Amino acid sequence: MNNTELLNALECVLFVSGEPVLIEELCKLFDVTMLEMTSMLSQASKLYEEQDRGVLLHITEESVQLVSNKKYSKYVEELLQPTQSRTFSQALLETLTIVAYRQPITRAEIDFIRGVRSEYSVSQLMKQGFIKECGRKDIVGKPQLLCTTDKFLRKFGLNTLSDLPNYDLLSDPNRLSLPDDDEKELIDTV
Amino acid sequence: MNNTELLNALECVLFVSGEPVLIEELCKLFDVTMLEMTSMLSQASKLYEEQDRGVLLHITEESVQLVSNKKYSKYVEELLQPTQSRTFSQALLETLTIVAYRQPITRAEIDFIRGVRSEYSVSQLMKQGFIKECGRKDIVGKPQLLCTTDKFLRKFGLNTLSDLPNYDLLSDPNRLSLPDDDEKELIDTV
Amino acid sequence: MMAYKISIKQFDGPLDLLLHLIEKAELDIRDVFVSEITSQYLEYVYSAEDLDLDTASDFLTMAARLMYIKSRSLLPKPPRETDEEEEDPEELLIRQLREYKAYKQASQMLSELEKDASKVYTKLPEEFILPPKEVIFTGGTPTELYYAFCELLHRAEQGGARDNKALTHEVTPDIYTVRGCMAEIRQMLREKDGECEFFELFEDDAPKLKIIVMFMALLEMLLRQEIAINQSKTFGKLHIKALELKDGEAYKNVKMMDEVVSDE
Repeated sequence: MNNTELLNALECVLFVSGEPVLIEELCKLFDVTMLEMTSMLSQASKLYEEQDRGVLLHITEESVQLVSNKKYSKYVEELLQPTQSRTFSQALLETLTIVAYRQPITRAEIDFIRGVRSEYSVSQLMKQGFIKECGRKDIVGKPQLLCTTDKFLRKFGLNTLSDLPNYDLLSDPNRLSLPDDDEKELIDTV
Repeated sequence: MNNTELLNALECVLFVSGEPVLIEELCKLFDVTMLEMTSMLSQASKLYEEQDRGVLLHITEESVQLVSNKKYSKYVEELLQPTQSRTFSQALLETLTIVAYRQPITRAEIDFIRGVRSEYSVSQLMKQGFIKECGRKDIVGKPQLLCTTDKFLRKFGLNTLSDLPNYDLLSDPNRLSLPDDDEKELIDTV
Repeated sequence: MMAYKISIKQFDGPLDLLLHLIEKAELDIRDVFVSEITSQYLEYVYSAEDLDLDTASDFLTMAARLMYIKSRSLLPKPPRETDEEEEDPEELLIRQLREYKAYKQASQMLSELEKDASKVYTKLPEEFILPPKEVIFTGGTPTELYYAFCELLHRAEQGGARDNKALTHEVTPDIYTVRGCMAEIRQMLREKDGECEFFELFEDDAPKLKIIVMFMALLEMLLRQEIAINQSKTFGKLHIKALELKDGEAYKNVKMMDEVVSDE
């Protein structure tokens, strides 16, 4: 058995084993000395690394194991647990936008502006980390106040909330109308 | 991502998965077309074989799996003493053979060819995942149509059904008009 | 005749047994009915010790078929029917035997394949600690957000299309009531000759709650046709116009939105 064959056979048994295999056992299996085996292993390990192989050899003093190359872990993660990609639904986008411009805001206030219940949208946005609780409003029932998160800014490529189009104008809590014509010009140039 | 990187990443995900991975999923993962992926896979498979690697790719129409090279099985068996999975009984094997060559097929048709009822064999093969229902035959009673699975191909080391010995001859439902001697010759030459 | 005892269980059905007998006699399948095979089969089945109910019926059915074929050969052939719908039972059995034999042989080849493939090993999946599953939202730009907000404000201006049932809590009628706001609006409209802009209804620094209740009041009035709301153009300002302003007394027995809610 030549060197290449031995390395291939080694790959085979390490693959099937999955777990660390004692170098001592490998010596017995292939009828080579400890010295020969360790030198062969380190040689193989270097080769795997140089080639950026999907699997690498993890060698300790006692044992050796075939392990996945962490360079490709994002593919592994994606395969084993694919991220779902979704577009923002109209409901989510509306709810998020209200929180963004009008934070801190209660759910009832969001409901009022949207004219429909926003319970599901709010819980989804919280779950996905785009909005969070930021205190309680000091009125009857002490409702939760909601505001956007850092993740929200990153997702929309903003440095700060005031980077939102027409932020100063639209964040005014008293405002329930569209900008008038003069204001609109400002917006169209955004 | 170049070709080499992709092949390395592929090795990595197949190693981690251990089980067969759907080619469709790999396409999504690496953002390539089905055609690109199958050509890449067969290219990689050839490469592994040429190098007599310890692991090979077992590719079927649906999926791909990293498997050990049987060339080195004696080392695997010596080191790890893996438990051999039990072999099929004659009844199971006959039933499976008939489904393999004559799919899609109803249980009544299997019964007719074998001359006995195959109820138990069919249910066992289904339970073990070697055959599955693949529709209903459009005749009175709408009987279940049976066909083999991806697992069947793997178990018998096949890439596709047409790799079955004498596939063209035995899959032909009209084959029975052949005279005995011709048939005998054909089969005996396998 | 039965020089050796074999178990019927070792045969996978009557066709298997027939094939075995044919092979033992070194016969061609076609010659099965001119040979001793039929009587051998019958003898075998009737003397089998382990013929139980589960396996018996298939073997006995075959025995009946064989006897029927045998009896046909002894009797003069009936005149042939013009349409040959029924296959000759002898032909049919020969066909079945051939077919069965072909797949039986194929199954032996499959067995070899399996034996070979069993030298191939796979490995168990790695244990991979995964981060919590994430949903990646695609799309979503600041401009989209902006337009969504404009759309909302637009809807807010349109007002009437609201589903008011959605408004559930936090309307604190202790401070502002729909009734009170309706009175305010009526007063404003009277002062302004029956017409005013939506935003003239509030002071500049009116608390949000007041705006909300004002809005509800407007909706009530719209519903009761006290006022009309119109807009000169899309995204334009909202004009409120008095139609038939009523006295507060007119709604004595009617529940306003906030009152409905607080009763629940």
